[in-house]
Amino acid sequence: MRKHLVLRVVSKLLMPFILLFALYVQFHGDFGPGGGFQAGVIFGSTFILYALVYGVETARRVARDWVLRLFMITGVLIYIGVGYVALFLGGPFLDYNTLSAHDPVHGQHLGILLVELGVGITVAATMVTIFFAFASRGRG
Amino acid sequence: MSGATAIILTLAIPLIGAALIALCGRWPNLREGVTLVTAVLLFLTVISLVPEVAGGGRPSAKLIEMLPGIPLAFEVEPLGMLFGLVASGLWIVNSIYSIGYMRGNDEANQTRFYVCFALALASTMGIAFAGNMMTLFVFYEALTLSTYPLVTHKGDEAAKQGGRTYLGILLSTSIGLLLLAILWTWQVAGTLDFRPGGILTGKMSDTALAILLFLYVYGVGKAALMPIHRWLPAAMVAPTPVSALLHAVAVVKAGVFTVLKVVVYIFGIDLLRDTGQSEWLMYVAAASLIIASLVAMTKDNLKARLAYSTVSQLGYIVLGAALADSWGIVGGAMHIAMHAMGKITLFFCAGAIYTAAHLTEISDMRGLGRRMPFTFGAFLIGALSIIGLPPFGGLWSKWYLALGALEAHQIALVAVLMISSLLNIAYLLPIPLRAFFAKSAESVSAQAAPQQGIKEAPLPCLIAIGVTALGCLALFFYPTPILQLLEPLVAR
Amino acid sequence: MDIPADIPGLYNYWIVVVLMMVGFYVVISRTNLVKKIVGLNIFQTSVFILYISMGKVKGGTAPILVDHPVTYSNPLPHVLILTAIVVGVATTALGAALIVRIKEAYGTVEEDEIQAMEPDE
Amino acid sequence: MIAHNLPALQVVLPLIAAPLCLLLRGSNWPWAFATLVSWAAFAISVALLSQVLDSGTISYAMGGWAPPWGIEYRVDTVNAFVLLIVSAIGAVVLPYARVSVGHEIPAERHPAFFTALLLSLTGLLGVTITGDAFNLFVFLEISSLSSYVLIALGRDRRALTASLQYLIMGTIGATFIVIGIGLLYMVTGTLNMADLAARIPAAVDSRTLLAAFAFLTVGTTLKLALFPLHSWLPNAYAYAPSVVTGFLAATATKVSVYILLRFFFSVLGTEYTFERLTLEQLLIPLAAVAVLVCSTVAIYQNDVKRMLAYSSVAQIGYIILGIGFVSTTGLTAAIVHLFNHAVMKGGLFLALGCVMLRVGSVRLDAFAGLGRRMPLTMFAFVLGGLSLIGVPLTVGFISKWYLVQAALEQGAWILAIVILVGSLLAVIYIWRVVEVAYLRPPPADAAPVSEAPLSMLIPTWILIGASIYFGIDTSLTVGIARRAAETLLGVTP
Repeated sequence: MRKHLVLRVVSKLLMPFILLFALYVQFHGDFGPGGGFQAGVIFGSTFILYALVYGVETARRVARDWVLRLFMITGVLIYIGVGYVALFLGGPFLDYNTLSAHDPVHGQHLGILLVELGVGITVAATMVTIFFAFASRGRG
Repeated sequence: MSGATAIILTLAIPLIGAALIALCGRWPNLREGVTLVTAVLLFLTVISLVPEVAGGGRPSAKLIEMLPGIPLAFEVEPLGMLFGLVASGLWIVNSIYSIGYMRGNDEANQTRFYVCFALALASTMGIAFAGNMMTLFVFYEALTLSTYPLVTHKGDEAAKQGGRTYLGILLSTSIGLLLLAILWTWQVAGTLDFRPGGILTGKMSDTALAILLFLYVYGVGKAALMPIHRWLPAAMVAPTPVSALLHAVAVVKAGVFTVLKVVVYIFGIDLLRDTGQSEWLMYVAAASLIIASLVAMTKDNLKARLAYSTVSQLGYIVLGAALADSWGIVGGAMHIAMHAMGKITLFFCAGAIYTAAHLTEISDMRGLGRRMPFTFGAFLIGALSIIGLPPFGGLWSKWYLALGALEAHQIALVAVLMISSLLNIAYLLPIPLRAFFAKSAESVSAQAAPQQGIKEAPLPCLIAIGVTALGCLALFFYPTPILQLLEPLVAR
Repeated sequence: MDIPADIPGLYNYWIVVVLMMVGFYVVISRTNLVKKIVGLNIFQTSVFILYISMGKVKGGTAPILVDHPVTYSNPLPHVLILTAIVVGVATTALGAALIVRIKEAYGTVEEDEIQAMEPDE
Repeated sequence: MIAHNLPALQVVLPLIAAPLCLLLRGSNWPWAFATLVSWAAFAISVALLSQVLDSGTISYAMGGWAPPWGIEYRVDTVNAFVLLIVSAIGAVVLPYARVSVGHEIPAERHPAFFTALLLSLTGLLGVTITGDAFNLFVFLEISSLSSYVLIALGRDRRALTASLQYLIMGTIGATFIVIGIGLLYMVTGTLNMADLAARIPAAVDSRTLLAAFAFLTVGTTLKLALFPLHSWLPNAYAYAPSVVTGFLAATATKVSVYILLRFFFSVLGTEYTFERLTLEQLLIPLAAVAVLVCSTVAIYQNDVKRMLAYSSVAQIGYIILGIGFVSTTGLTAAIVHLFNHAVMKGGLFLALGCVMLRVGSVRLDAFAGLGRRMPLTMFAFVLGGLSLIGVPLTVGFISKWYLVQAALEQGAWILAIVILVGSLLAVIYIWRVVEVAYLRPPPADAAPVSEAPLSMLIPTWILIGASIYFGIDTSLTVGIARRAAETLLGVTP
């Protein structure tokens, strides 16, 4: 990979923008096309790109296995956790209306935001994990 | 003790006994003591039921509602009372005999043997006192399963094969035919209770009745009606006390008992007589009875000959049921007791011969009577009782069966009974006679040469043989209690 | 119903059926496990298209909240199929992972060769 | 608050527990946690069932979106009973898992194993409880995906191919189901099952509905391994880890049967399914063939686990036969057999797990002399086997009783005989094992074998004990099954 200078530089330049775009898709999902799934995949693709260009081992030093695992679990827990919070606040499971004390619409916004965040984190971590799992097989 | 408690006790005593026997496995004397005590207690409990039943009472008990409308329930009526008495009484004798036999032959796994024996007896009590067909079926299957380890006791290839036949035939007939018959009955009658006069009157066409009877009679594989008798000779691989259990105490008796019970309380005698749908069964039973006798004559193995003799004798009882008249039923029921007493004597003798001289083939037993006079004397008594000669109990049951045949205007069947008795003479009597009067065969002298003179089986065996032989005699002089017990069956 | 008119009018369903059969055929006929998984993927994709094209409303726009009412396509099938796609990805990933391990255990991904290696049953 | 949210908790409790389980370290913590969760799920299902029996159907709106717009969780007698079966098996199997899994699966995979098991439990419970057709598909895939993982964890390398085969077949089945659901949506514009049921009568002439029906039929029968579509099952069960076999054999196909019941009776309705399209004419012959052929095939197996797997296919035949009668008695038989078969087959597979632990193999030869060396395990096996045969005082008998009765009610003598012949075939395959275990001496060079540990024996005996107890006192199981059957048929009791 040492030789492909153009590739290395361009991809290095692109990465922050991809990440930024992922965040845009993530947080603009309430108002336009987007959401956690898409954002997660885009976010994850940065790491995959990095691994493709700089090698899987280097990428694994950036995104450690335990970190990925932690993010995977955290994402799911955020999602389900929101449901439980609604439950504890007296509504049915996943009832976002309960999340805000004064305005149900705020509750809806907050709930969707959190749930999509959870989904995004999990999807990103999972995509990267799956890629690593296959790519590092038979090499190390 | 109330009737219900006594009934529950008849089930509980052998079960508790089995548990205790299993616990005492390490101390043979204690274990066998427990067996005997259990047997005696059981017999006493069964006896305690007699006065009430003889007085026309029908003690009953209900355990649990197994299926809606079909509880596990018990009710003691004369037939069951008789069967319960025979089984529990002979268990005492059989236990005494077992102790001698099992020790004399150094059998392995004796604890398992006694445990399964007690379980088999518990199942038998369940069959005898069952208050409906479902309860009877439950214990019928329990009896099959609890006797399987006994049949395969030796654990060798022959035992495995015998056990396979035993279980295969008994389970497949009961699940394939008997269960179907029971379900059909339930479907048609809406009840499975045993009721005097039956539960099927006016509910089925005549043809359907005949088919249902077929399902019942052949579903009860334990009744060993030809051609599903194969399991009985196959089970001969078991130790002799087990054979006695199968032939005299419990298993085949449970079979014919079930047939009688079905005929009397499910179909109802009147129904069968009026529709005439049991006629085919008379001929089948008659054929079974004659053919089995003929086969018995060809067998040289003593236990095999006795096994076919049993098949033939069971034919009598089924015939009694098929006659579907009062004398037939009485004769059939009596024959349960009479044959049990006679056949158990014969088997005990066969076991004693095996224990003392290690002989199984009849042709090797020539002259053996001089060494085992007591055993062969008892054998003669048992044989005469089976044949139906006075002064032994077997006379009475055959007498009533013949009366039944006459009442049904079946002269041919009377002839069959007579011919069969002649055949009985032909295959049973030569055994003791040759043992007493023929010259010893070479093989015997070769084995027995070192010690001529009397050498009998162990004492417990002899005691048991003596008791049952005397029993044959006693039954000739005192058949009245049995008749009185059975009277309500036919008084209607 | 006039059959000839159905063919162009319901062309999305024809695509679905063709894709489905292609995928199904690949799953059945190929002995290479990787190709089987690819076939399975095509098979699943046909369902995605079925759902998505089902939600299309003629002249409708993307189902996004705007101030004035417009005709918009039914969003529900899209949402559903998003889930189904995730499930499909998971299935493919798992299948591929299994194939990697099969390759490690047997040294081949050809079904007939694997079967030849297992003597009985 | 808790009582009110039970339907949601039933599913989301194991759901949240699954990722948490991944976080736990140490050899016993994941197991202990998963066990606790399974017990809680069991308690919830008991509470749900008693609520349903007392006060009728419970409807729970996920996220406060009222049905038919939101996802509804709907609990009636039928699925409350299935929930109970699934969670009860889970609660019994998990305590058993500690030793068995410790023996069969490397320690570093334990958190992943228990996570997958919890996810599988979540999926199965979710399929059962949900009132939304698409949600059903999602949960179905959750449970399927996790069970592919679980099966692939088996020690034998054939577990991998078995798992892949199951994956392919299972995905095709699930995809068929989702196509069917999509077509139903096309016809009715709703995914809520109760709503679907209300709208379908208006569309009975539609060809789309016919196509939906066909896809659902093939999809569900594939998932529940009805006779010609059963080829994935024997391998998958035979090579999976013992715990997994016990759990899946007792639950997975049962839940698939539930899907069939739910779609064909509640959603499409008996009138459409059976009177208009006469599905029973397809189901009954296939089920009868399944009983006869698969029981016969089971006789020829030398791997006992595989033998029982084939027997499972035959038992599914019984269940489908009961459904095919489309009568209260038939459905009662089918539903009660769901429970009965789960209990006895679960017990049998757990007993095999004990043998696997101590002997290291479940091939027939490995059983030689085990009757003496592992008396409790083998006696459990014998009792379970007797139940499979249908000996009275066991649950198997109760199922057969109702099945044959349902057959006789319709005058279907041939089917009654098929059912009984199936029992006789069961005698043969069970007795092959019994003979080897009790009558064949162990090989001279056999390593000494001791009885399985109590932590495995107790769960085994709980299931075997249940298969005896519910064979004697049937008021609970048959009572619920009858009510469930009446619910499905729309008969007001």
